[in-house]
Amino acid sequence: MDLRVTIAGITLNNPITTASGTFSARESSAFYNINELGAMITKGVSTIPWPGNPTPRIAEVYGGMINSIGLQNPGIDVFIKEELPFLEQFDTALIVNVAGRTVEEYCEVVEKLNDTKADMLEINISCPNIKEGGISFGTDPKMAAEVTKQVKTRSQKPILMKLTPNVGDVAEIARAVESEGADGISLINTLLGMRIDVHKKTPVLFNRMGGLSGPAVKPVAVRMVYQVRRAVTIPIVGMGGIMSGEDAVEFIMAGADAVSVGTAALVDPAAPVRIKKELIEYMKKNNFKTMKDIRDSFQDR
Amino acid sequence: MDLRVTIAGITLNNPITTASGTFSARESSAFYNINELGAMITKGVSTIPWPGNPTPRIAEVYGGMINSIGLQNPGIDVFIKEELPFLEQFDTALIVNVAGRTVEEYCEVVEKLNDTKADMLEINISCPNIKEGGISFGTDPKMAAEVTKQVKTRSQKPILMKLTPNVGDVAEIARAVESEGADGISLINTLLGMRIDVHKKTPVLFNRMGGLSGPAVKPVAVRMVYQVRRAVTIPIVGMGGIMSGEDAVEFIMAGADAVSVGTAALVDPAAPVRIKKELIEYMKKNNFKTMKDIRDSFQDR
Amino acid sequence: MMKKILNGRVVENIEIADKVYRLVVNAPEAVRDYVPGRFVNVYLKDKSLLLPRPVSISETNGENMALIYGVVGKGTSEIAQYDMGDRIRISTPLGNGYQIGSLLQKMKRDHAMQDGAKAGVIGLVGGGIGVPPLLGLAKAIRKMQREAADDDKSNLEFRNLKTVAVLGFQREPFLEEELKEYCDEVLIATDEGNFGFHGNVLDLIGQNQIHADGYFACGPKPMLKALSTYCRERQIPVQISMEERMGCGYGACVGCVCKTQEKTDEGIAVAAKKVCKDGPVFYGDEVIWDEE
Amino acid sequence: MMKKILNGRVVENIEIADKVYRLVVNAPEAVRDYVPGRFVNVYLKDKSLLLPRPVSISETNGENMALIYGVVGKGTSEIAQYDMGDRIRISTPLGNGYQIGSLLQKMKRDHAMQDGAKAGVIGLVGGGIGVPPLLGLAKAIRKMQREAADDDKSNLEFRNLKTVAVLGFQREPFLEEELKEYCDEVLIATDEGNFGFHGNVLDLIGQNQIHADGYFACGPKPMLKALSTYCRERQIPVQISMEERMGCGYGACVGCVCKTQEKTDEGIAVAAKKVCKDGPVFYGDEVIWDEE
Ligand SMILES: Cc1cc2nc3c(=O)[nH]c(=O)nc-3n(C[C@H](O)[C@H](O)[C@H](O)COP(=O)(O)OP(=O)(O)OC[C@H]3O[C@@H](n4cnc5c(N)ncnc54)[C@H](O)[C@@H]3O)c2cc1C
Ligand SMILES: Cc1cc2nc3c(=O)[nH]c(=O)nc-3n(C[C@H](O)[C@H](O)[C@H](O)COP(=O)(O)OP(=O)(O)OC[C@H]3O[C@@H](n4cnc5c(N)ncnc54)[C@H](O)[C@@H]3O)c2cc1C
Ligand SMILES: Cc1cc2nc3c(=O)[nH]c(=O)nc-3n(C[C@H](O)[C@H](O)[C@H](O)COP(=O)(O)O)c2cc1C
Ligand SMILES: Cc1cc2nc3c(=O)[nH]c(=O)nc-3n(C[C@H](O)[C@H](O)[C@H](O)COP(=O)(O)O)c2cc1C
Ligand code: FES
Ligand code: FES
Repeated sequence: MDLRVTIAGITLNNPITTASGTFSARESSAFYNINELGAMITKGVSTIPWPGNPTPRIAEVYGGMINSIGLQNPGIDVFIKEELPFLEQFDTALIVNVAGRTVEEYCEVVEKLNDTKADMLEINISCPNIKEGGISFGTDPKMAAEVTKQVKTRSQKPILMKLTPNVGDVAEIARAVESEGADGISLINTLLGMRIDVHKKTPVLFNRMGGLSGPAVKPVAVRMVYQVRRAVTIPIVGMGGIMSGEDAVEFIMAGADAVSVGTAALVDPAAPVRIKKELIEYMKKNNFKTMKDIRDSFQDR
Repeated sequence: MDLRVTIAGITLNNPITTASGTFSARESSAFYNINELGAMITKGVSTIPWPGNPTPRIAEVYGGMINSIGLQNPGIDVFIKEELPFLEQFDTALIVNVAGRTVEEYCEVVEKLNDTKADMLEINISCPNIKEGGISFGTDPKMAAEVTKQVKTRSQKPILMKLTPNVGDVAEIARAVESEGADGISLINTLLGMRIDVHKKTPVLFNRMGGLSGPAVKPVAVRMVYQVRRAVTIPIVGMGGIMSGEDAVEFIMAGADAVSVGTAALVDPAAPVRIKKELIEYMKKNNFKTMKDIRDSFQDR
Repeated sequence: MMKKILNGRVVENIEIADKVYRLVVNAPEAVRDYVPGRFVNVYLKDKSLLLPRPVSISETNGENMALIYGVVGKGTSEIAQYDMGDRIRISTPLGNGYQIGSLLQKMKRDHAMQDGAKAGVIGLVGGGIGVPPLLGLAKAIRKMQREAADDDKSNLEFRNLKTVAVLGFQREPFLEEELKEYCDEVLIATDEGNFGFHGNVLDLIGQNQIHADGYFACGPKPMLKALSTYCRERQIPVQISMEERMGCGYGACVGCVCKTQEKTDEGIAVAAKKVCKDGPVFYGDEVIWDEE
Repeated sequence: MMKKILNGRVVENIEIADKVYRLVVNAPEAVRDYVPGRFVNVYLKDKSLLLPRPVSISETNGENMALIYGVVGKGTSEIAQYDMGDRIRISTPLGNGYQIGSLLQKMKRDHAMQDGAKAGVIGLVGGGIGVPPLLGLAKAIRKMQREAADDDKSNLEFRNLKTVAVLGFQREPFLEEELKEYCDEVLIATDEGNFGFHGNVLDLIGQNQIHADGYFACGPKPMLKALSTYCRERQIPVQISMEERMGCGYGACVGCVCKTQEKTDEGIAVAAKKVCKDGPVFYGDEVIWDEE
């Protein structure tokens, strides 16, 4: 059986990656062997340290959760100095997620990553939890294209553009970033959601709204991967509510080349490797040898 | 305790209504006393009979369901002749949901309802399951405004515009329909979703995509009600995943004047009256006498 | 008529064939409304699975109902876990069952029993997990036969009926013994040929020259379609129990439709009927099959 | 160090006060890593509730751990349903517990026990559902005292320690008897005044002139804040166990932060530390409270 997939020239040992913001190499490695992953995708990193939002930052909802972390991170310099050496010890691809409030901020981070061993970058133009930048780049095709164009000029690494589901027509955004040279697309980031505590009579999150993730969003994610697959030809990293190997298969049939496991890793810290095992079981049962076999078996209506 | 709410001049005995498409007076009345409802909202009705989409039309997903009914209905003439007399026997408000593929179709249906005992109309510009009309009116502020304007000219009944969550900025659509004289807004309709059967290797729904509803969508619905409440002053009928009295309270705190119970009625046929009972219990526990008391108790962050 | 969701008690839940279980539920309130071919909604405990699972009632006695189900997915896997004494949330019986009287009327009108003395043959055709409701149906027909035998004047036709069950399975038959108690003949076909006739039920019907004058059937769509075609060609009435993916199961969501045609004064009326409420039992020639 | 999610067995699950339960779980693997103040994640069965519930370990023996929890919402209601013999999914212990040695060092450095002969006083301050972890802590301190008594040379300070538990409840105390076994004194305050002192723990500390030389605390944020202020004013070291809404509970999601300050060579470094991983126990003067 051959689980390998190639995305923008980078070959991953298998299609299972960790969704940005739900993985920390230090902590996750306490639960499983990181080398089992197809790729690590790290928490968003910005030019300077960001403090994130006040707490509560987490609200649980039916079949999911809402977060308003606000991209707390130590900034690219500390990241390169203190986190990268730890990440480089693993024998698995490294995709660094990049956050910014302006096009220039994205570019600064991206440039600083040129001289590192990162294999690929994932540009988050879809965070619903920061005031400037983030999601506003991801909801406007022109701005999404502009970020892509500038980042591509300044980066020597392949670039995945991470799209938001909070749009009317995700295919339009996908075409926009493809036309400016994005090497791939990852989606979905979180859906904007809110929960009110009827006992405390106030929004659960300090920030009121936050990003919805988990199995609750899977049908929206699968639909968007399906739509984007039919709109562009570049590779897709699909995510949103993947909890099992069969969920991963659903995304691959919809058109994803690789998948990311996010909220599942909060529900079960070893989820990424369990999902990989379940994917292998599914392939055995169906006599599939490669990822392509899964994709080819899909019969659209 | 006074559960009454007034929407566009129509006073409902309580804020609990049935979401369009999940209620049939004949069938639902086998499970509970219809007079307990604040209002009945009926399945969408169009100018001529619509056959709906091929089956499967229903897919179950984590904490929700996806439907692609496609607005199967007998047409407005049969509706007026055969359904209305049955509906009129109940001592509860009647809100007729209207479907159309063109502005003119909406208007024709609306005009035919002028001479009936319907108390209010709900104009569905948000159905994701039909090719023309439906959702396309609901995703473009200009078209949403145009439908509102025309319908308002031709109807003698108060009009609720039913909005789709499949947009980047729902407040913009809400302002557009308010500016053209909508008497109220109801939201959310379903989120576009998809499920693939990994055993059959094909989309579950014949139509491939359909509308996601149920508790999975509640955080998105609450967020949109909250956003729309802050964008317009007309009344709001809130819905999306309401399963319990406390869920209803969440919508009321977010800004809804009344609520609709949809998917819950598939999960528990008597859900609307159970939810009303739970709402009353919540009010007792919190010493609330009116719906306004609930709203006023909300402390925004 | 008021309907209800109620808590039944599990009396028994045992595997009677590979991945096929017989669940007996104590629910007197729900048993009262039983007609062969009706079904109940089973509401699950797993909160990720919201929609009820429709399962046909296989048979009842005064207090209990038996549901026979195949374990195919998460919902039926949950049901298979239920233990004696556990609560199970079910609806009172839903849908329209088989209409024995109506089929007999059609048989008479058609070609079979013009001569009261001639024995009519009813075929009960079941495929796999469609077999269970035929048990309650066979019992009901037998009961009518007995009552007709006791009462010399009425229901002449019941006394002269013969019932033949034709059952198809993939490889492992079940309910054969039970059906033998109530049917005059029980024939078995298996796809793999390891038991009884090697082939499908239609082949078996042809091979054995069953020549029934009317049929009741329940099973997978391709079987129902083939049988309906067979019957239409021979002008034999057939009632089939349709299966469709359901939402509510009680007629509110219009999720479970089946395209039908009906002769009316103005020609042929095409409709999309609700399987859960207008069915699940339809006449074979009512159903429009072309979409399959 | 590898961490794990494992299945424990419920040994006991009984209500010890109104809506407060004591759950004993047999999970030898998880007991090994116990340090007073650490917690476990409890993973629920209800599939609508995905996130684990963090619960402090109250005490352990070689095989079992006791969790004492208040029933406040759906998750803890589910846990309250568990019966003897049931499986419960928990993580191995998480977070950093109380550091007894470190507090004693600070006490020595500060003002208490310069003279080895003088008895130092440790205050254990608990509020409501924050009381349970103090039990394991009191046991650990007592054990150290015993060991110090046996070994004349080392750990002089342990022999001269006195422990006073100051516990606040809304109206119904629990764990009082258990703590009396391990503490030299146990004082109770209730908000409603129906038991012990009428008022909060801070008032009780003032009233009784406790004058402890160091504190360990666990309870609601306002209590922790008030105690931290009290201690800062008096330059007494205090370790507090913070509570924050958690996502993962093991340091991956950055959901559960607490603003902290630390003196470094370059001035004061402000950080947002993870309660689940860097805590839940912090020194009171590390925490920045202004946001409350
Ligand atoms: C009127 C009616 C009567 C039925 N009676 C019986 C019976 O007596 N015994 C029995 O074993 N089964 C019966 N079924 C089918 C039964 O409802 C499904 O097998 C069951 O719902 C599957 O649930 P699951 O969660 O285990 O499978 P899922 O995980 O939901 O799906 C497993 C597979 O079953 C199919 N499936 C799921 N739900 C349905 C559905 N509602 N209808 C048809 N296919 C479905 C899916 O396509 C999928 O391939 C009946 C169905 C209907 C509509
Ligand atoms: C490190 C740590 C140790 C803890 N130790 C204990 C303990 O030993 N005994 C005990 O009874 N409780 C303890 N808690 C609190 C416990 O985790 C919550 O009471 C529990 O998660 C509530 O779950 P629920 O589903 O019953 O309530 P929910 O339905 O989730 O919520 C009920 C109420 O509890 C609050 N709440 C929910 N989750 C949390 C959370 N993770 N932290 C704080 N508040 C929350 C909500 O604001 C809500 O008002 C601890 C919390 C932390 C962070
Ligand atoms: C706690 C949390 C933090 C996240 N942080 C980031 C982030 O820093 N950058 C980013 O691009 N996406 C972030 N995401 C989004 C996830 O990477 C992912 O796109 C989303 O959660 C959907 O996948 P899931 O349902 O499997 O979680 C975060 C999600 C969660 C739950
Ligand atoms: C089976 C089904 C049919 C529906 N049909 C209609 C319809 O005809 N017109 C309409 O405006 N909305 C329709 N809806 C949308 C619901 O009215 C409601 O907006 C949506 O389901 C969200 O609420 P819920 O989560 O409580 O179901 C339908 C929903 C379902 C599940
Ligand atoms: S399943 Fe809802 S109408 Fe039949
Ligand atoms: S709860 Fe996830 S980092 Fe603490």
